Order: sequence, then C-alpha cells, then structure tokens
Amino acid sequence: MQELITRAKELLENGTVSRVLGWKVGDMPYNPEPAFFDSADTLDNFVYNGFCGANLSKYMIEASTLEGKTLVFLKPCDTYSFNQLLHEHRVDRDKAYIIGVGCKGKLDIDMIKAQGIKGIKDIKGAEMSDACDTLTIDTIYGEKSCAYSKAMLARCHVCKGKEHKIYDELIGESKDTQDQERFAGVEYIESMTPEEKFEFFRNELSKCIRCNACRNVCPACSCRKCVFDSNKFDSAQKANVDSFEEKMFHIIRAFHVAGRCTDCGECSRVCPQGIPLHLFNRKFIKDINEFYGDFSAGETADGDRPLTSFTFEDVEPSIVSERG
Amino acid sequence: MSINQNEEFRPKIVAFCCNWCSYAGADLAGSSRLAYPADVKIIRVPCSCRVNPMFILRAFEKGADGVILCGCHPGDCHYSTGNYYARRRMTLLFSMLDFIGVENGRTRVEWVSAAEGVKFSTTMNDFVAKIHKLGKNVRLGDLRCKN
Amino acid sequence: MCECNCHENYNLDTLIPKVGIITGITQETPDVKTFRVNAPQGGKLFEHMPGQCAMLCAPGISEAMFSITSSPTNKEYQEFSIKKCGELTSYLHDLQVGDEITVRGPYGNNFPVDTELKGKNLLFIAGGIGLAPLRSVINYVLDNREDYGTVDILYGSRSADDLVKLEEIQTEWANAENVNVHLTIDREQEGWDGHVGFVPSYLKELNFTTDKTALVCGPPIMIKFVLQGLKELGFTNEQIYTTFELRMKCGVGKCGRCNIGSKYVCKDGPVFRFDEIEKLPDEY
Amino acid sequence: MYKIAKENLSALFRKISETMGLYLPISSAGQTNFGAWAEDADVDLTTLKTVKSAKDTFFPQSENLYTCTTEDKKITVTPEKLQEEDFVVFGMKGCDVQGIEVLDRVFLSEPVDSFYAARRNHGTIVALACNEPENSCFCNVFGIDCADPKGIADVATWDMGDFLYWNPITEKGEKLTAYLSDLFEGADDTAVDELKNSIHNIVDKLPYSDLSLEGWGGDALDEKFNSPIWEELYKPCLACGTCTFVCPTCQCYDIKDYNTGNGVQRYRCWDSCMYSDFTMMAHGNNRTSQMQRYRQRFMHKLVYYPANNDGVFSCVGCGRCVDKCPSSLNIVKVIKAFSKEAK
Repeated sequence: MQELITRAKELLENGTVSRVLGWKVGDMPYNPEPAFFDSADTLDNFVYNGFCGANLSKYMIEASTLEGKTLVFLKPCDTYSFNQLLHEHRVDRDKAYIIGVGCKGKLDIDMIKAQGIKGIKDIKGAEMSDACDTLTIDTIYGEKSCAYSKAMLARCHVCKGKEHKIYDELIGESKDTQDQERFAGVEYIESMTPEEKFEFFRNELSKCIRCNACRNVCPACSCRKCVFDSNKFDSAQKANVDSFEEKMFHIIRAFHVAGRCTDCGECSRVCPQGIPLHLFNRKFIKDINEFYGDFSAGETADGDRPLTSFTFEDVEPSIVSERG
Repeated sequence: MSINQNEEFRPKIVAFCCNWCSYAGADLAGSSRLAYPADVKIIRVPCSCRVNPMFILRAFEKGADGVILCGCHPGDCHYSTGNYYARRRMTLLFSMLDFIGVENGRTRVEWVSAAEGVKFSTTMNDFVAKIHKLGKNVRLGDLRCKN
Repeated sequence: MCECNCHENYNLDTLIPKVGIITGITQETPDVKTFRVNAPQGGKLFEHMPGQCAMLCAPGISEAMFSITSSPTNKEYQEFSIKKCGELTSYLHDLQVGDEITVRGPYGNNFPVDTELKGKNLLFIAGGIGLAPLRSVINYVLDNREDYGTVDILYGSRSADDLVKLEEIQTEWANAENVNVHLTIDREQEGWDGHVGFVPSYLKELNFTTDKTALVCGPPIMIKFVLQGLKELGFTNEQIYTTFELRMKCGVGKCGRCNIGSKYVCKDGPVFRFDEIEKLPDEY
Repeated sequence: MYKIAKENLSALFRKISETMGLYLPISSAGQTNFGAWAEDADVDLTTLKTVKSAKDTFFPQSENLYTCTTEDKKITVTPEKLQEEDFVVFGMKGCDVQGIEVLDRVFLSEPVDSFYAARRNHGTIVALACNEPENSCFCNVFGIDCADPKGIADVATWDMGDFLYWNPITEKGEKLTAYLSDLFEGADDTAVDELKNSIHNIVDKLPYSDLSLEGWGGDALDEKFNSPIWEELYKPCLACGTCTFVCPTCQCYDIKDYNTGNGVQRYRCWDSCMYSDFTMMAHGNNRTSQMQRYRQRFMHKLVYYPANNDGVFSCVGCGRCVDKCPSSLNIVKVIKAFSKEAK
C-alpha cells in the first residue's frame, strides 16, 4: 500500500495528475470508502486492502468532466468496466491515469458476520502485502480467525482472471481466487421447472425495496436520466402488489446492460437485501455466448457489442422454446 | 387467480406489427376476408426494432395474456437492418422470461410480409389457440389491473 | 368489529381530496388561464385566507400546489390563475367548463391581513404570474378598505400581453379609492404607453416612502432584486413579506420535500416575513 | 413479570393470530424482515437487526390512499379503508420502538395522518431486548436502553435461552397479556436483571458507544449547514436510497397515481431525499447537487428535526445505514467528521 501512496504522491507532485481517486480509511477496519484526494498530504488517509471492493470506474464518469487528469486505481475486474465506459465515450482516456492494482480477492464483512463473528474491533490479514489466507479478527468477545476465502465476496469465487485490460502502470501482486464455475448458478436455475423458477425469483425479488443501489452503483448504468426516474412511467417507485414484485425493474435493468455488463458483481455486492442480482446479468452473458459467440464486455474498448450488431444467420427467437 | 369456469376464457393478445410489412399483411388478411380472432389487438410500430423489451413487459403487466411481434422478413426491412436488431433483442428477452419462470410460448416473433395475408391470419389463429391453452397470464400481471 | 373512534373523521383526512367542478375559465394571457372552481353541488369547496394554497389534481396526471387567487370575501367560488409550464398545468389548460378535478386544502399560512397588516399602508409588488397570490390579498384589502391605509400596486410582466388580470387592474383596482397602480413591462411594445423596464428598477424610480409594508411575489430573480431595491429605499426586513413555492406532495409538512431548513413551506409557509427568511439556510 | 417456554412460542403466535394480525421477524430467501405470521413462516428471533426496520408495520413502504373513477366527466373519490383489525408487532428492538416514536411526532401531529393513526391505535408493540448488540449499534448515544426497551412499547420481552420473559408495560400490553394468560407462568425479575447487566457490559465495549452528539441539535443550523465538510463527505454517495429505506426514522414519502384501467389508484410510497428528482418541479429544483441532498438528510436528522421536536434527534442509532451503505457512508462518519473538525 505504501508503494501506491508514494507513487500517487509523486504523480501529484510532478503535475501528471490533478487528483487521485482511490479509497479512504474508514472509521472501522472494514469500511473504507471511495474518495478523491486533491493533495499529497491527504493521501495519508489512503488505503487499499481486502475491503476495497468498490469499483471506481463509475466515479471516472464524473472525474472525466473535471479539469486535469485523475489518477485512478483499478482492480483487474474494474478495468473491464473502464474499457466498456471508454467504448461508450462515457469516460475520457486522456483524463485518466490508470494504475492497475493487484487483487487477492475482495472481502465481504457480511460473510465474516455470517460465521457468527460479532463485536468486531479489528481485522488483520487483509492487507495486500499479506498472504491473504487467514484473517485474524479481534472482537469484544476475544480473538477469532476466519479463512480469507470464506470471507470473500461471492463474485471473487468466479473471478474472470487477474489480468488488467487497460492501465498505464501496474503495482502489486494478485492471487487467483476462482474456485467455482461462473455459470453454475445460472445453470442450476435453468434446470428448474417453470414453477420452481417463478417461485425462486418471486421470493428473491419480493425482498427488493427499490432503493436503486444496484442501478446507481453499476458502471454500465450510466444514463444521465434513467427511464425508471421518468414521471411518465408508473414503475418509477415501489408500489404495492405485483404478482411478480419489481420484475419490470430488474429485467429491464439487466436488459439495458446486456452485452455491456462486465459481470463486475457490484449489483449483488451492494444489494441491502442480498438479492443475487448478478444472476440476471449472467444469464444474458451466457445466452449471448451461446447464441452469438463468446463475448466478454470490456475486454477491449473497441469492437462490436452483441446488441448493437448482428449477423444474417442469427438464431430466431423461437430457439427459446425449441431448445426445451 | 382462478378462472371462472362458467365464463369462457378470452385471451387478450397484443400484436406489435411493423408498419411496412406486417401491418400491410394484416390489412391484406382483412381485405381478403381471412378471419383471425378479434382478441388480437394490433399496435402499429414503425419497425419491429422500435419495440423495446419494456413494451412487451408492460403489455403483460397491464393484462395481456400473449404478446406477438411481427416484422418484415430478415433482409426485407424497410430500414435495411432494423429487424436484425429486433431479432437479437427478442431472443434474449424471451430467454430471460423463460429463465424467470414465465411459460414458454406467451411471446413470439413472426416475420410476415405485406403479401402474406394468409400467413398473418394462420399465425394469429395459431397463437391465440396456444395462449388459450396456456390460460390466463398470472405471472407477469400487475394485481392492481385485475378484475 | 372495531370499537374505536379513530375512523370518525377519516373522510376528512388531509390527503383525501374533494371533487371540484370548473365553472369558468378565463384566458388571461397566452399562457395563463384563470379557473373558477366550485363544489359540484354548488358553493365553495372550503373557506380560506389570503395567501393560502390548495392542491389541484387531475387524476392519473399529477397533483400540484397552487395559490388561491380569489379573495375569501368572494363568497361564490374560488379562483386559480395557472401558468402553463409543466405536465399538469398543460393538462389543466386543456380542460373545459364542466370538467372535474380534485382539490384538497386549503394549506399553509396566510398573509397576516387581520393582524400585522391591519392599519398599514400596503405596497404590493408582483411580477408575472406572481400576481396570483397577491390578488387574493388585494381584493381582500379592497373589500375591507377601512381597515388598511394607502395601497400601492406595482406590477410588471414580460409584455403587455402577459399582464394577468389586466382588465380587473384597470377597471377595478385603478379606480378604487386611495389605490395607486403602477404597471410596467420589460420591453418596448407597440400600443403600450405605460412604463417600460424591470420591476426592481421601476421600484427605485417610484421612490416609495418607507411608511409601507411590502408584499412581494414573482420569479426568484425578481424577488432578489426587489429586496435589494427595498433595502436601498430604507425598508427593513420586518416590513417585507413574500410567498414561496417548492415541490410539495402532501401539503401538511410530512412528506419531507418542501423544507428550507427546519421550516416546511407547505405548513409553516408559504408566506414568510423577510426577517424569518434571513434565518433560513440558503436553499430556495 | 411472566415467562413462557420458547417451545410454546408457536402456540402463542397461533393464539394471537386467532383474533388479530401478527407481524414479526421472518426469514425469507436468506434475509430477515418483518412480515405477517403464518403457520409455515420461518420466524427468526435471533437475527439482531431486520434488514428493513419495523416501521413498515405502521408506515408501509407502499399503501393506497384512494381510488378515483371518472364517468361522464364526473369524478368519484373512494378513500381506502383504514386499519380496523387489531394487530401485534412482535420482536421490535429498542431502536425500532424509538423509531416509531419519532414517526409519531410527525404523523400524529396536526393535521393527524389518519392512515398512520389507525394503525397506531390498533397496533400493540411487543418489544424484545437485544441480547448481543453489534458493532454498528449506537442506540445508547440516543438514550435508548436496548436491554430494557420501553418508550412506547406495550410489552417488553427478554430472550433467556429456554424461556421468553414477558413484562406488560401499558394498558394495551396488559390486555394482550390477559388474553394470552393461559400460556404464561409467573416469573421473578432477577434473571432479567442479570441479562440486562450483561447486555450493558457489551454495550460499553462497542466501538460507537462513546460517540458524541455535542454540537448537534436544533440550534446548530448555520454553522453546520455552511460547513465545507459536506463537500468532502458526500463525494462517494451514489444517490441510491438504501440508507433511507432501511432507516427506522426516515418518513419522507411520495404520492403517485397508478391507472389500473378501472380507475386511478392513488398510493403513497417511501421516497428518498437522496434521489435527484425528490424536489424537482416544473419550474426548477432547489436541491440540485448531490451535496445538497446528502446534507439535507443528515441536517434533517440532527438539526431540523430536533428544532421542531424539542431537541429529539431523528436517529435512533440502529446502525442499519452503517451496515448497508454501498459506499460505506453513514451518519456515524458524518458525526465524527464534524467533531474532528471542532477539535
């Protein structure tokens, strides 16, 4: 981490960048927040550890409107989002100085709490310089420990890989964290009967409180005004009784980012009700791969995107019922 | 939601028809006196690719039991390529509806040219019959719109 | 069965509207119409005080707060002067006499016509549609003429065609006893022989004496410069009243959007004296 | 003081729901929220905090107000029925109880909101002490004792392992207790006092328990409003409504119309001051930047509300925003940032 601070200070002081976009230490060991740093001395509050899960690409939309370059720290998965935003001209490459930072898997405090660890005072072992195998947790009930991989965000178990797709320089080591099949969750649901599928999603989506966190955090959801904020549209806010609560919002949300979603998993990370929202996105990704050939959004900043291109030989929509 | 046994189920069908081919096809079906069920409500759109997934969900929400999208045959689009985009979009949308447990067959895409009055009529008859078999749409409707 | 008495007044819940019927529409200017509203069975929907507002709603379209422009001394109907500027107002402008809307209110406080303003010389300053809330006060004052001192009305608009209630101003107000009407328009216009210039500059030209209480309403930018002008003339904050407008949904200080600091415009306002406003954070 | 064996709780729930409604923490799809009891419901009294607070039971996320039907230009307004059935909210924590008290000051002040008032009249609150408060809890800062939930609660209960201890507080609580008396046996207070002590010991050790509210309150307006700190604090805010929707005291709502095809249904639903269209109207918007909206939320809780309500804060220290904010922002960070500045 010191290496990142030193390099950021250098770049600020030699005038390469006007500000730094990174993470600031929180008031607890597990809640750093995204932050802009305007001067070298404020960087003393900079932090990069296992709890820095937030994808900073989205903040680059705003940073691209500011004067001067912004130094941004991107994890491997964040660079996909950046590339996709670049493709859509929502961020300005010339306004960004990208330092690709290593990633050993990001942590989810709720996963730690789910193991019955309460009254947390301090957590050790989440620094990037650590081996990231075990977390030592100091609680008001004494010291506890927890395997690093057991505390990881769900998305890190299906990591796309630790290769940065766009950067100006790289700092720090990564560690492969993928230990689950990426589409296993989608396939599991596909194997259900329509009744089971319906029940599953009804239960999940009934929890939705329409806080819009999934939309607002999504780097692909970058419209200046969302269709769901329109007064003329009566799904603008949560209303009572639906046979399928909030379906419209979630299907359309996922559809609007289909072919553009980099599967960064932010939607599921931020959902206060723990709805596995990535399932919608991943289903679209899986379908796109199957119907139109393997595609990974944000792999590059140029090239065609599946929903803004076509071939004459595309499958007909009837394939959905034909494949059974 | 139970269906009143004494009352025959009349499905509500929304058909989005592109202005240049399918709508003309429907016209031809009409002027050739080819019958298709009155339960089909046609909404004319400039091109099949004008139909956004929200239109389809919205039709279901407001009480439609089946939604069909008709456009020019691939290659014949008035705007050259519109229906190719529509094809991809609808494929993904239908697959998603299937994924969340909506009965297969409530949605369909059919390419109908201006000369295919017969096809229009048989397609609609067939679709209505299918929806009739599937019964009322209870999974995508908004409960406030019922009764 | 429920034995409590909590349902007795529930039809009177402030969120439940009454139905009102439009009994008259006057085209005031190209984009302002005045609507006369009655209860469907005749008579007024409710009693109000000058400066109060009501929520008008076209079911399925939208609902918004409008100031009641008629005076409470009018015993037959209520009037709303509405400028076409958004979705709801456009819809209202398309309505015909005999159409129904829903109305709830009256909401908010009022100009202190029975207390602080009594016996005072009054100076009304309005810009454009800002005349709407003040008209209620002016007519109230004219109908209770003996309770108040001199009345000056300074009213300006973009053009002569945009002056709301021009006929009433010229025939009734201008001829009333001890009332001076000063009209102005922003730009020269053929057929206009009155004053040309913005309201704040005309205010300075007129050089009013400070023995008056000013009631101001108009676009925010006008209010800002009128306030400066009044200060230059020697008016104190306690001598100036204005009325606010912010987005409202409930009208009763609960939905939480029309607050400026700890004050809710719908409940604690819309009428504020400037010394009160000075204490509020600058967020309006 | 009474007690009931934990294995008899379902009999208790059954008995309550024979004659009235019953809402309690229910686990569904992995999350616990207040919901209506049913025989097959997965009742969860061990999860410390439900995701949404219990305010849902008195001020639902969405409720119909009336329906407008139009025939031949004639409009008919049919108001929605008010709550008529008695109901019990079981298992509310001290912070949530205080949250309802905060809502009372808004909805029961003139003009009274009849929809809310009817629910309050018919609702009986059975509060449950928190055995193990969590790191994000700071209710003690607002004078709440999570070991002994009182305030407007009608009954206080304690989870003592094998038994649930039950102590009626108000008349309503006595009535409910009398109705359920067959299921209870008498108990003495000593065991409960021990539990209270052990809870207090935990509270003392929690990281936020020494949070200071010095400088906040109804008089702090100008100094806080104009502080440059807001410009720093709001930056990571994504403008979502998570904090407002999980908050027990946020009461802002929106009123909307829905055209059902047989009339226009008017409903109100929770709204969030964090949303960009919250104050937007045809002629403009008085809170155009996210900084202003962010500031509004915290100023309302810590300054505006106390100014209007005898110094009572509109925060109960439940820590839900601390747990749930996607960007790890929260009211504690705001309070700390200001006290740091003051030093």
